[in-house]
Amino acid sequence: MNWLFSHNVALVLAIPVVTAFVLTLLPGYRLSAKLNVAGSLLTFLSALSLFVGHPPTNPYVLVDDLNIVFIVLNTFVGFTTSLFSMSYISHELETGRLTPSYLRFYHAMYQVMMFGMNLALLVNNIGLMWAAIELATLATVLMVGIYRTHEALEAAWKYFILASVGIAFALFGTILVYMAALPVVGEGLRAMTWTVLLSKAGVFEPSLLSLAFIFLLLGYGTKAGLVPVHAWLPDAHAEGPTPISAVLSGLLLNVALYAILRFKMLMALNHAAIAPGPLMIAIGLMSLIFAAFMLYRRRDIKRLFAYSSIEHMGIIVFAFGIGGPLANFAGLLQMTMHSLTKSAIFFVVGHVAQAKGTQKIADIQGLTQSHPLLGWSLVLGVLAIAGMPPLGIFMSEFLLVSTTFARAPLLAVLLVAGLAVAFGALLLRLQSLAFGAPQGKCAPVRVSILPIFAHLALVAIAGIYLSPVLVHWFQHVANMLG
Amino acid sequence: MPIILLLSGIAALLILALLALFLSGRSSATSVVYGGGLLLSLGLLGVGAQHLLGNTAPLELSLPLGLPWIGAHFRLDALSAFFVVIVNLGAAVSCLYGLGYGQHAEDPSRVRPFVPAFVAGMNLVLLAADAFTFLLSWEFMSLASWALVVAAHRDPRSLRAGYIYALMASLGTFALLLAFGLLAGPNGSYAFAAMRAAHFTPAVGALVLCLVVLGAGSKAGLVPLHVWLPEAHPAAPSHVSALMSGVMTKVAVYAVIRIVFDLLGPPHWWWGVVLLALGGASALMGILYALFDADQKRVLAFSTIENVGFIFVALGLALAFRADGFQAAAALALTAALFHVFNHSILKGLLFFGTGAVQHATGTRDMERLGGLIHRMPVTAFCVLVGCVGIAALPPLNAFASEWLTFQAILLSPSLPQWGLKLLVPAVGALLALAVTLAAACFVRFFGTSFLGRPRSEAACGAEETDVFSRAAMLFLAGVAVLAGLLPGVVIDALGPVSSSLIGHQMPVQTSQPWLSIVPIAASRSSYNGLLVFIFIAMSAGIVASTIHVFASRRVRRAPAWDCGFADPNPALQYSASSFSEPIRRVFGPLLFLARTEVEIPPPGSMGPARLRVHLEDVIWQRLYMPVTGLVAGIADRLNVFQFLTIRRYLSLVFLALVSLLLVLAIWS
Amino acid sequence: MHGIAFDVAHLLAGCLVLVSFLMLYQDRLYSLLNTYALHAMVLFLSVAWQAYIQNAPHLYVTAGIALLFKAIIIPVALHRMIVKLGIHREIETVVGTGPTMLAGMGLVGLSLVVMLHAAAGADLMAREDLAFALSVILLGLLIMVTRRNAVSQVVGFMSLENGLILAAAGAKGMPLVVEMSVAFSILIAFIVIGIFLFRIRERFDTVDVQALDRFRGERQ
Amino acid sequence: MELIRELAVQGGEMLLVVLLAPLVTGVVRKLKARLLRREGPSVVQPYRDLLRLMRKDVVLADNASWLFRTAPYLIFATTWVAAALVPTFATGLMFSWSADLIAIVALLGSARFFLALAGMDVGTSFGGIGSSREMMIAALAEPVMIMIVFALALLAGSTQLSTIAAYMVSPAVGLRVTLGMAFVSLLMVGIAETARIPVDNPATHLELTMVHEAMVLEYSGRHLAVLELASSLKLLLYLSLIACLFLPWGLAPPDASALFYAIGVAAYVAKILVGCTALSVFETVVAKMRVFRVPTFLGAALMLGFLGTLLLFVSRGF
Repeated sequence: MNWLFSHNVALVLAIPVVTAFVLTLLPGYRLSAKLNVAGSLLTFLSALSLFVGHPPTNPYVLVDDLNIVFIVLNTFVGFTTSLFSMSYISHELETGRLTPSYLRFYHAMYQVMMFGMNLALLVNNIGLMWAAIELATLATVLMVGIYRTHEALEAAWKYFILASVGIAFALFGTILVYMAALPVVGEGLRAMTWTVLLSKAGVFEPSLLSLAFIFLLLGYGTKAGLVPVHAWLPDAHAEGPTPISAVLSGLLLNVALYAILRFKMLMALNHAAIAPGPLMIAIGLMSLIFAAFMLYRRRDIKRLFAYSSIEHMGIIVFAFGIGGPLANFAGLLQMTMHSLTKSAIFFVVGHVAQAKGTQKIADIQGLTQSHPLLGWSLVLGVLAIAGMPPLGIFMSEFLLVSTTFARAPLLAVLLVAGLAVAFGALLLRLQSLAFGAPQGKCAPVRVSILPIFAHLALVAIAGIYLSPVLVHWFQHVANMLG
Repeated sequence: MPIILLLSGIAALLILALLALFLSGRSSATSVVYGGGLLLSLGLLGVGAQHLLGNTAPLELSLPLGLPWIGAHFRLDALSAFFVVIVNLGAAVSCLYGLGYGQHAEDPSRVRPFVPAFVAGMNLVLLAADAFTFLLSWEFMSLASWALVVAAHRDPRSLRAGYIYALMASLGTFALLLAFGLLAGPNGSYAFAAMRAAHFTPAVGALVLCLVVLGAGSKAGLVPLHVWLPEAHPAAPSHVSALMSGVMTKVAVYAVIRIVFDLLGPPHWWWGVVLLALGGASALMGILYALFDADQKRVLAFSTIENVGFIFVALGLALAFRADGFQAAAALALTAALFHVFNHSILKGLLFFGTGAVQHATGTRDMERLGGLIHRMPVTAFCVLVGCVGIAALPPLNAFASEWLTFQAILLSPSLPQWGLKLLVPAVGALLALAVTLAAACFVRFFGTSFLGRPRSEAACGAEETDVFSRAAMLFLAGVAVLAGLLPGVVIDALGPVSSSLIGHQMPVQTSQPWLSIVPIAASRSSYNGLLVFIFIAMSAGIVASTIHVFASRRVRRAPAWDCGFADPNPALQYSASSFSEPIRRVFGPLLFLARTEVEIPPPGSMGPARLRVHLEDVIWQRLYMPVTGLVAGIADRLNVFQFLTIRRYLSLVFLALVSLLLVLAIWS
Repeated sequence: MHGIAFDVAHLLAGCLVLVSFLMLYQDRLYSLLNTYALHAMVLFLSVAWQAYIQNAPHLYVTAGIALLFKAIIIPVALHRMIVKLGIHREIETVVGTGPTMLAGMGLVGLSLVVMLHAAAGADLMAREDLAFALSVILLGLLIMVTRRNAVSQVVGFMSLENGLILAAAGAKGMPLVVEMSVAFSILIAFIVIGIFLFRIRERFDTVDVQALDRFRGERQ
Repeated sequence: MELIRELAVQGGEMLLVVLLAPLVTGVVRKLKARLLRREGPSVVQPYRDLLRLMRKDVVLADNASWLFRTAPYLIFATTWVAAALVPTFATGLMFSWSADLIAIVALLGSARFFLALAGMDVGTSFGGIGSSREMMIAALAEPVMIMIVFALALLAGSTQLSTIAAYMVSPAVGLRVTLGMAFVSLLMVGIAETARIPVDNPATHLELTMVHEAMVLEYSGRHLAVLELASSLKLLLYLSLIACLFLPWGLAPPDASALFYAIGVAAYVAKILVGCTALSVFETVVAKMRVFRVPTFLGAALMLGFLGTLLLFVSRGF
């Protein structure tokens, strides 16, 4: 048992790698899909064991309240998504959109991506974190292009180019942080070790740190899909396979945000440096309002929800920008709820697209009648993402709006305006998707109910009751974020 | 203990909703759901009434739900107890009606699960004692009712109604959310108790008042926030329309009272002005809209707006009196408002049930295609007649008593020191009088065109009397309306605890008055006795009728109508709903609706028909709402370009962002 | 000694910026590639010099990568690709070279302003290095933005990345520099291969990224 | 004993008004005829008409409903109760407090409501015309009434007619502009409500501008009789309302001796006769106006009432 607790971090990282290797060797997609699920499940279990106990912080890995929540969420959604992708992929094979050889590649890449994200969340070194995030990004790039249609390749290409620029910015930011730390901490690895940086951040060269933060915000912000560096996100979500869209929205954005948060904590400690809050507030509001208006003219269902992801990233960044225990709590909660809800929505949407044979919103109507299960879970999911009670996001938005209004009324008004506009668009599309007389092709599909319902149930419970353990973590992290 | 009972009842309602989900498709579902709903809401009604009449101290309860570090607080005091009674009375009767009507509502499986959920949501709003629980239940209530509005999902009109409704509802919720954010302060003391303890600057108070009027007013249907109401209420099945129109609007009134009278502390006199102005405008505009509409349910929805306006006027008076320290007058006005809340919930339920029965019998809600139903559906006709007399505020029925009290309160206004109020209140009083008589005209039109005269369509000819459950529900409500009209003192005394808990003063006990008459201030000043008036009318009518029948003739001959000699065989020739409202349209139309009438008279000698066209324009929708939608659409179109840029352009965006941030940095340091 | 070391480093970094300007000026693919090779050479020199003065042997690896991979392999590969794809030689620059140069000036000025008082604390050499690196990065981005042709955009990206390596090398005793340069080389390889892999020549009859838009979703 | 006396007085009052009502109609008709140099029917003609109508059969339209048959009695009863609640020859009658001025107005409202419904019951175009116009006029007249009530209640501090009348005779009330304005607007409302010239013409059936008569067009026999009686009761009610509000002299105080009651009755009859004369003179000299001029007519009344109230504020300086 103790062995487990001293090695579970290693397990969380090792299991995906091993699975990836095996998957590359393994022919036959059924088995590999099952193995994919098994690997993700094992990763999730070992991540759970982190709650009970984990190895002490060392220069390479770090487990604290901030990332433990992320890592567990990450592995959980990874697991449910692998479940979903099992049924999804089999359907893709039947329709011949994918060939088994691609599937082998797909599953391997899935594990590589999971490894990259877990690594990014766990490492104690900003350089390694950078490398890990890039690894995850490249893996997703390859998977986005997997259909090899014109649109898919174009989306992948765009993603690739923009992401590379983001990578470059992030790296430059990292170098700048190192330079800022250099005089204080001294040369070598220590100057890149997170915990060390955190302990000394107060006396870093402030203006260098400010410059670094700008590059990091833009660099990692590209991954997080913040306006104006969001451009890759909608197409990548729309053209890639749906499990990848779910993972992108549910996980990769969170990991990028995690990186931004880490560096915000540094900035918060250094009072002479430029205040990160206003920047994040501005970018967050911009993303929120821009995405809210973009929702209205969407004709592709997956692109629609991709934009809603941008909108929520905006809200979250805004929340952390506002800062303070309440807003940070709201931001963390919103982050968790969003990744659960949005991935559930993408599960549903994937099945819907398979059932209707199209992603065009105009061709999909009356789902609650033609596919009651899918239709009503879509209704539930969209209401959840639009912040309707009694679902989780309502609580976070309640906290965020009320606390913002008490502190900066004008910002709160803008926030509310954005939320209202987004709600209008989402509801408009929801009604046309879920209600009305069904039309077009209505093929039955094997719905993988478990992941959808697991996510929605969690969201529904969280809206009414948050377990004190979770609350304690969130509050602690909220105070860490300052 | 009672509060635990209430909460468990609400939980049971939610379970019932889930049960309805699983039962959907079974034949027994309707009876199970509505029967269960009936019993549960009766239980809740009993508990609430017991607490209200028992006049016991407020009960508190907090559960480890909702916001983690605050928990979910629940509180049952006189105010919430009174509204619990209102809500569950309406809910119980609606369920009774639903037992019959529920079967032949289209697609009942989309209605059943949400009715108990809706009722549960409304009850939760009344019990909630912290901002989060309140808003959660508030929005849940809106959500459930939205689902009920779009139940007839194949009809694009009901989808449109649902869209507008949900949009306005969430806007209202946001407004309330902001208000609570202001009340809770930056460190988030969301419990109502904390808000009561806090003190607010006048600016904060003013802002909160405006936000509450925006939030709860839009739910209650105050002009100009009413646009969703006439769309949404008719779209739902009739027993739900009754709930939405008769009960949910009252929950909104509850929200206003709770926040403005309870949480916000001592008021300023001009707060009253806001409510008075909005209420007066709603009363007049609402009833005028109703007069010019031919759809039965829309007429009822608009008349709801009128009554809500009435209630808000009374509330505004109460605020003004309270601000100037006239506690007795404030108690009178508040009691009038609450009494009217009760009356309107009863009457509006009754009328919506009636239209539901008519719609089921004839398949239409269009008055121009109805007529003569009094012969085919006597019971329904009688109940609806009672409802019409009541809602037109005619003695001796109940709504007259409450409006009479309101006028008594208005007559006390000259003692107010502020000149603004001195001049405003009489004007509002005249406005209300106008609204009341217009309401009488409106419901003469309503009843006259749909139940009297000759049938205007085949469907109206073949109408059948509705089922026994619906009849029972309507007869019950009619009975309650008559009783409350004859013995208003009982209701007023029941309302005593509410006003004393909110204002610290209550009206004199009425049931101890001689002959059970009601005396708001002093017998020398004014008094009214519905019971005696009713007895006199009954007696004198009886005496006259019997004497004539005994001493003079009692013979009756049937003959075709005389009509000054023009016997017109064609029912289309009788006065239609639109022609009935023509004189009033002539008076108010051009001013408030930009009404234009075009008359085409064919040239002499040609046999072509003459045509008369009337154009009414909903000024509020055109001038207030269309611009906003246009704006959103315009911005969406402009921004949509960003979906179609080339990679290079996106890179330029990144580049610009970077450069501008660097500039910021350069300037900052 | 130190003075000389500083001057040389300064000189080399300055040269890098100069070469970036040269690239900005080029409007033919071949000459752009050649200039890029020169850029890589200068990078090689400055990294090597940093390795020498910081006596950090691992930086020689980075320098070697710069020399071999960037100065030789990539340009050659791109050469062949251009031939293969038979891209016409002209670069469609979006705006004329004149304004581009002016913008470049502005960017260099901006980066100097930002960096010089930003890094007031850091030691002199690192500061200069960072200033030049930042300007190289900005210029690279400017090249990407002002070129329509995918290959020239790739070249721009590579020059941007050279700036990164310059900064990394300039950071005293920075770990992982080698790994980063390797990672970036892989990244660039990916991009270059990507142009092959996606067979842009076959799929889209030109590598002009504008042509890609025809297949962007929501248009049809 | 006391109770019985009170009951007797109250009952006597009710009888008095119902007996006096046809006479008023008769007197007005006679006077108008004489003013037009016609002989005119005798003063008691209305009584004869009523008795004749009562003895005739009722001819019901084929599709007339139960509402059509019960409405006349309801209308009559409501009007009668309303009239009985207005102090005629004595204040503080037994049940006078069971409804104040607002309630009395509202009672007339219910009567009108049922009359309008009855007009629509048979489903003829004339009935519809009558009802819709009646409701329109009423809608405009009601606010005026409320303004008058407002002004009086402000002065007397009560809406109770007996109290107001007592206040009016008391020295507290001087000659006020407000009272004058209220008086005029009350006259105008009364004319509109009782369907007299220039708002409506009670003497004709065959005019497209008729209002009241159009509603009762389908009625015959005893129903018509009751309705006629009700309308003349309404006329009497307004006359006695004006009398008790603006010339309340000679009203017997509560539980006064028989002598006082006798004086009261005499004074009352005298006032009514004066009112009749004034009305008939007025009706002879003015011409009937188009129906759609009525709003302006009543709007003027409303302005007067409102102005009166405002002036009251100024003069009393609340």
